[in-house]
Amino acid sequence: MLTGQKIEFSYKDNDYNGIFISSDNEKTTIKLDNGYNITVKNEDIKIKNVYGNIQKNKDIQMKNVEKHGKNNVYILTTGGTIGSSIDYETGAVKPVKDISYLYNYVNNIDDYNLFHENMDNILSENVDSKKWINFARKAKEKMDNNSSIIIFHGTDTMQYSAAALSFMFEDQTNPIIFTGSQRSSDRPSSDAFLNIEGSIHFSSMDVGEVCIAMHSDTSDNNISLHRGVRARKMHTSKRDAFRTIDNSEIAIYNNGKIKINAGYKKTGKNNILNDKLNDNISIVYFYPGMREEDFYNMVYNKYAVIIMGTGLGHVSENIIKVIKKLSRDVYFFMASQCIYGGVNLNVYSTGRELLKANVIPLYDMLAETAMVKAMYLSANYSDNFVNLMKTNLRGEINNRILW
Amino acid sequence: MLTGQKIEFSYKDNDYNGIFISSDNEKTTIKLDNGYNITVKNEDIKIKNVYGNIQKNKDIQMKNVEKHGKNNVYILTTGGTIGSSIDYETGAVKPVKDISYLYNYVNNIDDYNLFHENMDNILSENVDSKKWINFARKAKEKMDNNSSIIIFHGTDTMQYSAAALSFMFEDQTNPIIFTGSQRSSDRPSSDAFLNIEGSIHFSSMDVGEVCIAMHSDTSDNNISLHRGVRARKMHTSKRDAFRTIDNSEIAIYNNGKIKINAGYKKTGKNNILNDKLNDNISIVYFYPGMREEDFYNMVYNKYAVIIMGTGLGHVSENIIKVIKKLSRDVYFFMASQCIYGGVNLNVYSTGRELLKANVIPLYDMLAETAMVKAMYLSANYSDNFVNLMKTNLRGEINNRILW
Amino acid sequence: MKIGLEIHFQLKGSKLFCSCDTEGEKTDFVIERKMTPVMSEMGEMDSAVKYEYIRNRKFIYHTSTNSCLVEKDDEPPHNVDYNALKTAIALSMGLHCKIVDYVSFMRKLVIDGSNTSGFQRTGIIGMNGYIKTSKGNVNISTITLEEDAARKIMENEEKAEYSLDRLGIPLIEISTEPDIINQEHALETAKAIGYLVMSMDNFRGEVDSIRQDVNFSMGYGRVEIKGVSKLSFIRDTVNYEINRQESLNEISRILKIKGCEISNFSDITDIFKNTESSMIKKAIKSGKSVFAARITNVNHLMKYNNYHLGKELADVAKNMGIGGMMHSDEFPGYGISDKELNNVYNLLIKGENDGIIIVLTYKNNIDQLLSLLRSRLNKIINMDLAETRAATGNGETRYLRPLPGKERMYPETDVPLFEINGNLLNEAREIIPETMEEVNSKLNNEYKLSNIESDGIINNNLYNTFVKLIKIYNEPRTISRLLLQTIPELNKKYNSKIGNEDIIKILNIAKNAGWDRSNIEKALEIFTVKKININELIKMDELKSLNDDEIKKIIAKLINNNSITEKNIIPSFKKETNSTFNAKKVIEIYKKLKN
Amino acid sequence: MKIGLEIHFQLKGSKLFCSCDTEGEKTDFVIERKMTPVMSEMGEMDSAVKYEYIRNRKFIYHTSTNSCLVEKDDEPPHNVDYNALKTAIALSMGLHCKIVDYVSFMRKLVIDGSNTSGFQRTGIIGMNGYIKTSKGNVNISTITLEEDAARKIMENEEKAEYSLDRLGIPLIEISTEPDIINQEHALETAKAIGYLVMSMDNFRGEVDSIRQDVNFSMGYGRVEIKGVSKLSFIRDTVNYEINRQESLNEISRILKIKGCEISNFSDITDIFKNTESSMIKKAIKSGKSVFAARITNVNHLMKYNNYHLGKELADVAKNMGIGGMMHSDEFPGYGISDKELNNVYNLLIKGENDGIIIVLTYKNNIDQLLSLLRSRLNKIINMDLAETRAATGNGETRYLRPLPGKERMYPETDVPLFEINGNLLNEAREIIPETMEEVNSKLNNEYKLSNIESDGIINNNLYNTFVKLIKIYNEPRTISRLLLQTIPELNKKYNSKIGNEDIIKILNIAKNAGWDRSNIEKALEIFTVKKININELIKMDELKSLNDDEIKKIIAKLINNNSITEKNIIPSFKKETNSTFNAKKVIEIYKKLKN
Repeated sequence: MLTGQKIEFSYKDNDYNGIFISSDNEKTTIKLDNGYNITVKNEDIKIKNVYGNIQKNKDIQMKNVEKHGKNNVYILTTGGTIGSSIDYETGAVKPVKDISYLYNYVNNIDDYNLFHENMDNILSENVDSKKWINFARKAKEKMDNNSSIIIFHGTDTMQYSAAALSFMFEDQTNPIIFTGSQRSSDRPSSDAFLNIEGSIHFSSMDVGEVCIAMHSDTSDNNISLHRGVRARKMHTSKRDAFRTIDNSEIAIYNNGKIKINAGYKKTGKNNILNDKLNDNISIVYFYPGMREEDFYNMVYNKYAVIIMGTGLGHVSENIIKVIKKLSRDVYFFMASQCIYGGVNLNVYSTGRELLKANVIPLYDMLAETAMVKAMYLSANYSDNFVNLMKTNLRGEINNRILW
Repeated sequence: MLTGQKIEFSYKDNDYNGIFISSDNEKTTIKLDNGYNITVKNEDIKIKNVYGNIQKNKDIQMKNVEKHGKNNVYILTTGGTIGSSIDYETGAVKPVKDISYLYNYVNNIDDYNLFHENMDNILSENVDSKKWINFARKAKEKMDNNSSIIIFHGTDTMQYSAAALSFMFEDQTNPIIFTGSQRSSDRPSSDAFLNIEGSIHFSSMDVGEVCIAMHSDTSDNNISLHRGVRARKMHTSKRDAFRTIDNSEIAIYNNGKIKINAGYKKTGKNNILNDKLNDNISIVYFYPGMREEDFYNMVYNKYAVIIMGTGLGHVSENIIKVIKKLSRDVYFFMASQCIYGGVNLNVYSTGRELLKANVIPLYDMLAETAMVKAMYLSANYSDNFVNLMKTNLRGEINNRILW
Repeated sequence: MKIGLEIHFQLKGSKLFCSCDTEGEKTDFVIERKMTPVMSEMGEMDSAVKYEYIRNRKFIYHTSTNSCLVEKDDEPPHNVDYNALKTAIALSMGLHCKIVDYVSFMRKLVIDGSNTSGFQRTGIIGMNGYIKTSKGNVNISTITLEEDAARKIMENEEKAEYSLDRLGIPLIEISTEPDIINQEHALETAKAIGYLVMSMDNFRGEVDSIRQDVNFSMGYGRVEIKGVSKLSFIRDTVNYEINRQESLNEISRILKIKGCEISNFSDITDIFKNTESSMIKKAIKSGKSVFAARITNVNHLMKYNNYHLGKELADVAKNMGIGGMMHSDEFPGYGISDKELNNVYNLLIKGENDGIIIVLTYKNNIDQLLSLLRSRLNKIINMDLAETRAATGNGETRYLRPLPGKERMYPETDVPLFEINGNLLNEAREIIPETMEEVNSKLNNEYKLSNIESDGIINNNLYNTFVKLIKIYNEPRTISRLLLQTIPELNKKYNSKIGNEDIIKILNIAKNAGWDRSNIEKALEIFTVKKININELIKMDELKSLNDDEIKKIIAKLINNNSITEKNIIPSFKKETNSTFNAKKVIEIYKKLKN
Repeated sequence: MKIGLEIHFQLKGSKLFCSCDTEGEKTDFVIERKMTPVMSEMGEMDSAVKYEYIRNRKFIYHTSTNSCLVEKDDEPPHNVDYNALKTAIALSMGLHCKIVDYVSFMRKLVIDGSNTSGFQRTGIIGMNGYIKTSKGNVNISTITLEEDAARKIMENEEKAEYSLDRLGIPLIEISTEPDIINQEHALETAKAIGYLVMSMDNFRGEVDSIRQDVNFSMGYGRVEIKGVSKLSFIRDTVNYEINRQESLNEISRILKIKGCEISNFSDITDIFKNTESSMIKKAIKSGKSVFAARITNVNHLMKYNNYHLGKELADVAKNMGIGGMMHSDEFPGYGISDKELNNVYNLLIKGENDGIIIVLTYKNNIDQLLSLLRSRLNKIINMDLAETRAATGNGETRYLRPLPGKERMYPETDVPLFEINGNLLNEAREIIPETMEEVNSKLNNEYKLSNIESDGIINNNLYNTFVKLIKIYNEPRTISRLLLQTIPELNKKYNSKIGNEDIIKILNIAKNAGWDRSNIEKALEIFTVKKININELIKMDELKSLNDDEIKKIIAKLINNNSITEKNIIPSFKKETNSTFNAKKVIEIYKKLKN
């Protein structure tokens, strides 16, 4: 049987009609006429009749979006919850092909020319440096054509992707805004709609940065514009999962209006893209009792390693010994598993030992951002690698932590 | 020369008196008569005279603490910022030997009999399972003598230690309260004093749990009592670095009074200590682009691994393949790098694949707590390991996340 | 005539997809949400959904002590509650259904804000059962387990406010086939099912815990009437619906012959520039316009005798948030002057048999309204009356929205398939509810209660309580009297509500202290009046039970003074003390002392 | 007589141990802290620290736009600010000091709440320098770089409030040896050092940016007088101190002969049960008691002629938060009746030569007070007057606390040792400040200014600005006039404050547009009055500079009409236009057109 075929079957002595959905060795799922799916053991069910014609969902072509606004916005979908929609029969998820429905829900939408392209359909945990390069190149192409960029992206690794593009673009003519959703866009309560509305409005700003736009809180009111290199997903499931760590959001969108909260880099005159990335960088999370050999195994063949140490940036004595042995071949950087606040290796003897072992403290740079930055710098500026790692390039290092 | 010897020396043609502090191949540090230290190059300085008598700091013996209260409190110092004091000359840090000075600063101190013992003098990043066992045995000994326990501990890994003791004690007759400080106790602004005051008051509660007591905010007003298995250091340097994740603190102390905020386990009739721990457990922080071989190297020889996945608990496809290969020999558990919120492997296909690969989701258990729990359960309850990992034993799993 | 019922009832304990309790109180935190209509893959939007979206309301949710991130739609659902599932299976068994092998939950789109997710989770547990009635078996098509919606606190044009306390409470829905033959039969069936339902141990039993929907058909399409709150309204509602459909049938016949069309709406605001009608004045002031359309041949069909076509059309407007549609059968009225009316009629070229409707609304609503009115009028003329209607508070019904299609339903992928294994089936078998007949016979034969008593227990849904209390204090007549008389009287007298748990505690004390019925009643009254801790009761003089020594003392005194026999020892003993005592013990001790 | 000076001055730019700006505004966030006295390892507590602790005050800190977690003592200090360090080195060089090879910062305990950490960070930069004066070189013992304290907003018995805006501003402290021989010499030395200080480019130059401490000794121990705010007060303060110490010397001589003891305090509250003294009434009402003690042989030494022993003792009480100590030289007074006074005197057995002190305070303070009074009286009798005193606002001084020992200072381990390398030394050499003589000679010889002008520039600390402006607009006399006349006059006239950056911008415009002095003055006035954007100035008619074409047109007209020569072209040209013009250009064009 094929998904969508009409069937007649009996289950425990009663006869039913339905549509075949799926089956495996043990069980079969059928949609009944009343819309409900039931799943039953194969031994309990007897298929009596199968109708040949398959009810196939049409793949609807992208509508020709009317262009009436003055601001060009290119929406690139890459997958993730926001860019996908459920198959109402099987429950399977597939990419959204038609975003024209957006028009109905966005304030002042007439100011914008929306374009749309399905770049990819990938769960964000599978995004890697090759994908980042693709996204960046596509963004450059569209910015060169004077469009702002909105990238629909899974929220899981959005902060990594946004940081990657932040570093790769040394200058940019338009904002690049990542957005996503924590509740899928096939449900009426999805946060996607307001996130998109906010992103479209943010896209008309003169922000020459790569940002993340997501809910500010759990209500459908405000959308925050986060600097990509300082944002972090801080909740697994809430709408306001993203937070700017140790700083203010750049801006807040509410009901058609944007309020600026912090300084930002203005758009530049050219799009300068350095699209090389070095994959051989890793993050290691220190924990008490970590064994030397385990740490060694994790890091010995890496170009650079971001250590998420405890507190102000510490690891145990035995690990420092390993670092000392390896630090001629591997660059070690220190971030903190505390997430908030800066590392400081001057305060405790462990920190001073780490400095002696050539570990480089990154102040309040997020570990995830640090990894991406190391991937970028080691591929493009290996001569001045350590120095640039310590230098604030895209707002990834706060000079001052205010709260 | 020895530290503390008086010297006469000349520096760039001028003569000075001072006390010798230290020197290495390049430079010498001297305390001048005006109290200032100066550090100069060896080539610039000429020692003219050294007096034989060393000004040695006496090691003051612990004062006999008067016992006038009705509540016995045993303070165990293990090291860390709180249990140490600076050597006012050299700047070196050594353990506090006399805590009688506490008496001057604690409200209602007459209600308590304070005892004190220097158990250890270790930076908390060097604490490991052997230390945890020592701490627990000592705590049991003192609780058996009807004392509440306060453990002075470095803040860096306090959450791990508190979680370890939480699990090791299946029942306890008294509260065990970890406390520490973010600013060292040798400065007038230290948070230590109020943290200790709060801890002493909390110690008279009927809480049969292992807790952490630290500042609630940056002002010197409130001290929070956190459940050990749900607390996390969320800031590298602030006084209120510790947070109860996804729940309320158990109680708040303010100016002699305690306000209960959440339910807790009451003290029991016996101290039941299971003091075996399995060291072969690790935490792995997933990041996009993580290589199979790196992941393999990190985990192949472990008894169990806590993965800090993205979002609801995800890793990339290639890592799932490695997990599938290894999951007959290694237990894999999933926590989230988001810190807040629960993992849920039912929502996305990646999660469902992980379930198929025998990865066990831990809902909102903190990764750090999960590691310690696995160390405890695998050493004591290996028969029912996975089941107990998923079961709430000490409040480490919230059934409900409220905000 | 075909009637089917859908009976919904709440379970207490834990919510269906999280660990929150079903009971809780309001907290201060409030969240605000919007709902966005989600189109099907065919690019079509459910018209019910469309209505809500046109209203574009905000939804305010008040959190409660029994809500967590799941109710806030800020966390995926947890696994289905085991107890609720067990109850649903047991009930399915009690109604002779086939139990599914796996529960697959579905999402049913709901966009009125009553679900924070925008859908209701629901899954089939049992299919193809039946319930016996005096008119034969009524077949049960499905029994589903679903989550209840949020409780509406208030609503207006701009927003609706809900409390999250009710959202997620387990709800079992029992749907019958349209096998019910008339109003009386519907009532009987509802009662029989209701009895089974109420006898489930974890039936919630609060106000509104049972809600009925009625499916009705007399040949003109299926009408689904939502939310018939009381059993007695089932009859009224069906009667109302029969009258309505018969009347529409007459209208249909007339209009089929004469023809009927709605003209385009004309903006007639200018006519009312200086109107005396306060309603129209107010609307114009708030930026609305006045529109009128002509409907041919409906004069005296809009509202005249048994004809109510006007209401059928007004309901459409009302669902769009457009209140107060006026029509020519009501004119003159609403403060509209004859001159104004003439102007309108002239402008619209109203013929003698034509009707006029006037609405007050914003310009951008009017096209939508016209298309909905035309489609509704068309359906009426063709007597295709299938639709979803709402039961009103007075036994009537009103148009709500088209019948939902199965497109409204798609799989809830966040909740994994749950296999109903042998273990669970066995546990469910333990709690299959008994039918009214079975219970009746037990009360009469096993517990020796009178018919009046057993009817009382059954009708007041007290059988479960009765069985529970009997296990503590094995005096069926005493328990029956407590449940049917003492407690209701006390509750009425002191405006109190004695909980089952309190009764259980008092009966436990009574058993240990050897109290008789009057002691128990005394204890209940003291407890009700003084609101003291139950454990204090036993210390009160009036209720203190005499110990053996005290009993001995009194008996010794009685023996000395009087001619006490085994027969009069108890009344004599009673005169000597205010405290309670165990009569058996008294006799026992009397015998001992006597000898 | 030996006098030494400690001169502190603030630098602008970045704070010393974080990246906050030295300038900022108040924000709403407030934090509350306590300070806990930290005992030295010897178990002893500094008595200054003890005073503060007895007061047990709360400290409230108002955050500012220029404060971060470092100021809140919620983050370790960052590395030392490079610019501040460079300035400190340059100044050390200017004062002929030996520069240390490495800067090691120390923590100096301060417990009055003015530092959130409870200590001030300070490190030696230079040692053993000197400054030339008319009385020979005054040696500089050390030059340190430290962080400024928080700014006190208010204080009372319970709390002190501070703003964090000033905390952490770099402060350079220059300490001289006690080589200064008298008041005038002190003033001269302070002026000479101050001149060097003020001429540093990043000298902050706000109110209170320079503060002086005076170390004074006339043989009775070193007195450290904190916070002499104005130069002129140095003289007054030293004079006051000489008088004070001489007077105490006489008292000492008397008491050494006669003997002097303070009795225990007696609680004499009962005597004042019905007192008319509102001060005492109020104190008793607030829970305080009245205490009195007898001091032998101090009658007419407490406050009589030049004797002020009473103030010396009252200062001790004041520092404990006990205000209003009364003594017998003041009686009768304070509304105390003769009867009450007699009762007190009788109770304390006051002899004729004895004095009585009365204090109003809480019981638990009195032992502490007595011990401090005894120790102070003892020191006075033995003429050991070494102590820390505060300069008051009127040239007097008052007792503050004992001199701090070096135990108050221990290493700041959070700040790593900073090596002063050749690079930094070279950079510092570039900005070594010039002495007043050097500057004077440059102004006279290089820039050809009059003595009056150069004095004006020097005395008003305008040399740096002058040099900066000259580089833009190379007309020394014009710049001198702007700085000494035009701008002060404008500021006074319009109550404005024209910033250096504005002047620079205007001069840049002037240079490009070829403005002369009067144009510049016009521009400054317009800018001051209209507060417009500086770039708008050039567009104003009054200031618009004529372009070549416009100049040509006017000259052509002039040539046609008049007998214009190269000499009178400019005045004639001026009559023809309101706009400004470049005179050179006019002549140039005139020449071209003429030929």
